Amino acid sequence: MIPVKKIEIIIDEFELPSLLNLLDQAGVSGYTVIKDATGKGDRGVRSGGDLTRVFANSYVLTVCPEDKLDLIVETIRPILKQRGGVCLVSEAQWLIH
Amino acid sequence: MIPVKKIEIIIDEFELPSLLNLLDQAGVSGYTVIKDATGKGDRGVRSGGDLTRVFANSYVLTVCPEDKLDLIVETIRPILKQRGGVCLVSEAQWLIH
Amino acid sequence: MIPVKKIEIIIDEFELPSLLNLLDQAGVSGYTVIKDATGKGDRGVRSGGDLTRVFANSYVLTVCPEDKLDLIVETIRPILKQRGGVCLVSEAQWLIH
Amino acid sequence: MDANLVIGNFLNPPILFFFLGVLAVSVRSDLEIPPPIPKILSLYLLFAIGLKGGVGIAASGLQLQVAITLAAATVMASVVPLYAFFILRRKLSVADAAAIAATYGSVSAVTFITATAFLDKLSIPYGGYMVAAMALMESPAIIVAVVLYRLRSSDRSGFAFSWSELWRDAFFNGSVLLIMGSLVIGILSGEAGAKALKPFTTDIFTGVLCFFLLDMGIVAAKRLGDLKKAGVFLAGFGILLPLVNATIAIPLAYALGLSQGDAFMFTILCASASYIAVPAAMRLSIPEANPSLYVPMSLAITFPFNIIAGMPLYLAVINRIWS
Amino acid sequence: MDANLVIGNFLNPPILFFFLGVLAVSVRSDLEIPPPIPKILSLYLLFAIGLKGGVGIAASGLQLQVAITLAAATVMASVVPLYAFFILRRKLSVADAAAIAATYGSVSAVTFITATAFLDKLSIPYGGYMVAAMALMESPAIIVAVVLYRLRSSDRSGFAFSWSELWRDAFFNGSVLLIMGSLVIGILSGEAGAKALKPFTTDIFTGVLCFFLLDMGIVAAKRLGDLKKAGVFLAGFGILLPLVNATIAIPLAYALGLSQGDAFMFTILCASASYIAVPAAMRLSIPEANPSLYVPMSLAITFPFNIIAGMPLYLAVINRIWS
Amino acid sequence: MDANLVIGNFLNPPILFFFLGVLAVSVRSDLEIPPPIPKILSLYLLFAIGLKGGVGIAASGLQLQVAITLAAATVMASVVPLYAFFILRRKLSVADAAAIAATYGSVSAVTFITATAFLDKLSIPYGGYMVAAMALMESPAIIVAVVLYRLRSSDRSGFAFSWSELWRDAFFNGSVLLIMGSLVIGILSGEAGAKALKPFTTDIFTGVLCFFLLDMGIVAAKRLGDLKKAGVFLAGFGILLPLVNATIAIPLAYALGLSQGDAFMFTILCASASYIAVPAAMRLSIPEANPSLYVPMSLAITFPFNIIAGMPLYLAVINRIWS
Ligand SMILES: Nc1ncnc2c1ncn2[C@@H]1O[C@H](COP(=O)(O)O)[C@@H](O)[C@H]1O
Ligand SMILES: Nc1ncnc2c1ncn2[C@@H]1O[C@H](COP(=O)(O)O)[C@@H](O)[C@H]1O
Ligand SMILES: Nc1ncnc2c1ncn2[C@@H]1O[C@H](COP(=O)(O)O)[C@@H](O)[C@H]1O
Ligand code: NA
Ligand code: NA
Ligand code: NA
Repeated sequence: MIPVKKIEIIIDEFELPSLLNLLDQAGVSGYTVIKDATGKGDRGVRSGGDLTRVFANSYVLTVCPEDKLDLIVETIRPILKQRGGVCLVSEAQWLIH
Repeated sequence: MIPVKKIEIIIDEFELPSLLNLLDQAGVSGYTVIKDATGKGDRGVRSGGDLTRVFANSYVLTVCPEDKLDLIVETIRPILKQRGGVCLVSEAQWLIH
Repeated sequence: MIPVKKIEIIIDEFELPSLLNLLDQAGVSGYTVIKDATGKGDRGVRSGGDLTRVFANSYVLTVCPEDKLDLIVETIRPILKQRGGVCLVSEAQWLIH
Repeated sequence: MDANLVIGNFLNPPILFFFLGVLAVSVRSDLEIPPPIPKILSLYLLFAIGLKGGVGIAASGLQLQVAITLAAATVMASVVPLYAFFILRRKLSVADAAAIAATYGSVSAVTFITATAFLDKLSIPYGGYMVAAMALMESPAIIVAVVLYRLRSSDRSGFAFSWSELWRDAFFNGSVLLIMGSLVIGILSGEAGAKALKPFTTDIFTGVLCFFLLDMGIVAAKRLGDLKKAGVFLAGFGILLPLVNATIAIPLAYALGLSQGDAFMFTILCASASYIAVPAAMRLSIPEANPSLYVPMSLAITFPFNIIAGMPLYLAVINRIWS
Repeated sequence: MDANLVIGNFLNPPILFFFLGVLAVSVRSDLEIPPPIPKILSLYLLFAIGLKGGVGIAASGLQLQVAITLAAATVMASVVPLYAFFILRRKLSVADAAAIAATYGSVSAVTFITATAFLDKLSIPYGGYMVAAMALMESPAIIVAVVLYRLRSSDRSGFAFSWSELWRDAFFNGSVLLIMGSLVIGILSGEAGAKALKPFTTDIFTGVLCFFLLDMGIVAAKRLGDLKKAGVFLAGFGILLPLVNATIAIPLAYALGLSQGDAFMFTILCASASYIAVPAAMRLSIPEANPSLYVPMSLAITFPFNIIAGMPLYLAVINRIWS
Repeated sequence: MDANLVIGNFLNPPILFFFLGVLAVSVRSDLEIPPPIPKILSLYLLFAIGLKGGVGIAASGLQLQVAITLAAATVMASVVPLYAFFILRRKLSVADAAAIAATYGSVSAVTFITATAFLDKLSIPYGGYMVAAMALMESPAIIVAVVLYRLRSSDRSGFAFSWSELWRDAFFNGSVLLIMGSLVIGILSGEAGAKALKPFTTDIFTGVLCFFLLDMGIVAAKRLGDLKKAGVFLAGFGILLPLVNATIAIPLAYALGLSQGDAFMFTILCASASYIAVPAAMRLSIPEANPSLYVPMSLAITFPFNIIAGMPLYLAVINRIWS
């Protein structure tokens, strides 16, 4: 097992394609997405999207080596600033198989 | 980035409205919900809900500053005690944007 | 609250029954599953499954006491090796209720 | 018991699809109707049966007979959970006994709907107001069971109990509201509305029912495993109580002067057990009760028993008594 | 205003199901149509209305009249957001004013569809090409509003804006593409295609619409709460602007020589506000605008107003002028 | 090749909706059929085609001819993967060659269904037992391919392989079970069942098929990108192998004395490639094989080729030979 950084992002479903693009640009080795999240934050309740997807969130998890963290965080910071959302970073161990 | 506490709760979908109410009362700044989780625990397999939503779980994530943790945990403890479910707390860094 | 290990696994939806079987064998006290995850990794983009479930991921979370970690990790390592997927381990506190 | 009825029922596509679902589970096939499709199919069935009932009432008008039948239905839905509770208390905790009593006092809309398909196939008419009877029978058992539970149970740990929540849940849960709403809309919109909606509510109805019963077969077969823990007492209860209820319902229907079709529908309502509305209500009002008992009992024992053996049996008895 | 029209509209099943949805929310029932079913129902409605329109065009052919009407529709869809914007700017930021202007300049397919059901019930014919008018009216308002926004707004923080993205989103968003595609397929496949598809696109149409409006009632009632923040100005705007638009549309339709049915459809298009295509486009092009304003305005105020009061009102006025 | 057939096929609504789906992806529209709707549409199609087949068999009875045709279908489904495997081995690993061989040996139910719509439009009859042929052809190729893989591959890292799992998966996967089950139910429930189900299984069938092919167009166009990696060899294989299979199937059908409609359905079965049942089976039995090869080949090359060019081509050849 090797130590890694776990980055969790909650963002509007609409911004998901842009965010994944940015992650790719920052050179992440992969990511996992769970759509259909709902929630509440500074912009009020986001009750999920059906007819209009405007109020739906997505949850994105990406894991990277420690030395890539800064690059990734700085790459995604502007989109969070402009479009809202949350980003959390924590420590984890990656199982090598 | 500032250090925060990450609280993850897995609870019956039925109890979700009560739980979110309690979180609001405890003054969280926000939360994220993923419905349609399934699982297994002390009360056996919970295979998810369709016709009867009785066996469906929800996953709730809420992030708070360290000094709010105790209040939140004590607010939600009774509902977990009576209705079942799991609560995990871990360390994380919140990206300020 | 007691310290525990949090194990997160992302695996092909097809392998989910086998994985949960292995977790049961390793004696976990429970787990939580979120189906319908998508993602990208060594095997390319996995865009989720509809007609053919071949490209769908699942997210599995299981929490265990520290002393069980090794057993669990070694039990699931072979399936990740052969079928792909990701396993992360991190620290958490379990709320006793 | 008329063998033709049994065989005819067996060869009815909806029943055959129920068996196909059971077969799928027993050969461990991956056949499944993914969520939330079963939910929407059940909403469709409630919608369609409500409208049909409303149109039926609009056509026939409301007579005294109808009012009496609806009153009798409400009474049965309140009395069944009482005796069910005291039988169940011999073996079970107060919470579990109350929850199962509510389950059997209330009704199963899908059993009702399958019964309408059964009658349709035999060209036996029934009154649209029986749909109103069904809607009226959903809630009383919930109230009765919760009252029993609150009277008999000492353990009331922590959480505040709200009677107003309970009433709301009993009378305005999704199923009740959709059936009642569709019924009223069926009455209000009359002939013209009925004609515009017929292709959706009537023509494709049997096909949707087949699809839905395929899913019911899968779900029932999966839940059957849970029942091993429940034991013989509860499995037996799941078959005997419907028979007891039918034994009360048939003479009562006769005494009330119901037609054969209406008597049959009345009987199937009394004999059926809820697995959608009641479990939800119990989870909120009697959280100590174990849903792994009351859900599989009604879903995996009573529902199949009623649609396979119960329907032809009840009708055969009714045919004999009425003729 | 003709009382029969109002009552007739009220007793139409789709409208009644809309009220049932509102009722469900107001009694806090758990009745809901689970996602993604509402989405698929809306796709079905677009598909069916597009095909019907195409078949209608194939049957009648395209005349000069049609081309003029389509041009007028496009002009209205471009002009409405202009005056809407300057009215809204009195109280709102550039971003919010532009987004709401786009919402009201564009059209609501579901309002259009509900209006076709209203006409069908009254046996008033309308031309298939009105579907094309609807499709043409979806996009211009988006473009106009974004141009206004970019001219008037100073704050352009960071992210690159792409005109080509905007055009694509305006003209090839899912709704526009599906209606237009179905319309063209309806034209191409002609008589034979129409016959094969009729049971799906026409016969069960009203039933599906009822189901969909049940969901719309639920969603509209839920969103109504958001509007408390928005205040009286926006709520009033959501009713007055449709009336203003209709006041322009009706004489224009008369001047263009449209039939009563076509004039009514033209009016309802001008009076309706988008809540599917435009919110999505605004989120991408004017992210500063607050969706908690423009979504509930069109969904919880203008949509109910149009289908309940607007439809009989517009038709009564048209009937009086044309006769 | 008859130009009328080609054009007639092109103007068939289901085919046109397939193109609409392709168009949506190529203009990067957000049009999509959200999961799990495509899944349920495919279940509906299997259900409907199974019932129709069963009713057809019940009406015509089972003759020797039928048994011979079913045997021939099974043989073809076992032989195609053999020669496909050895062709593919020239360029690919054992695992990939075996998985693709299974894909092309098995059949595509949606291609079959689209072909029935094609025949229906031309009023050419075909036997209900061809549905049984389809169901029988799903599984043998899976078994043959796995046997080839296990004989030829040395690398068997770790995980236990279970033949019983494989057999279960091959013969009781969801598609096979639903078709076979519906077929049997169609036979058992006979005339009366057929009549009750007709509005659901037959009348709305074409409409649902259009919707489903819209989704297929979207999915196929999206998957086409994956094929760039696969290269010209595999793309060519995806077109040439169906042609080879058809070249064997047509004379065989002639020799067996099939009618033109049955010969056409037999040919389309041999020429089609699976993308639902086989990928699932391969993922379990040959995990080393890369699904990014076999899924897009059948979905984005062979499926469109068959429904656009293959159907009129095969029928033109059959018309010439039979007349
Ligand atoms: N404190 C929090 N904990 C967990 N999730 C949050 C929190 N704050 C915001 N979120 C999530 O992030 C989404 C966007 O937040 P915001 O941009 O602040 O409206 C919300 O809808 C939530 O899903
Ligand atoms: N050890 C565990 N790890 C992860 N999730 C768990 C664990 N135990 C329970 N859960 C989740 O919490 C739900 C309720 O647990 P319980 O109340 O113990 O039945 C289960 O259905 C699981 O989804
Ligand atoms: N670096 C990563 N961060 C988060 N999720 C990942 C990462 N790499 C892979 N995954 C997930 O694991 C799945 C399987 O990965 P793989 O076996 O590498 O193709 C992917 O589809 C992703 O959902
Ligand atoms: Na009952
Ligand atoms: Na408008
Ligand atoms: Na084949």
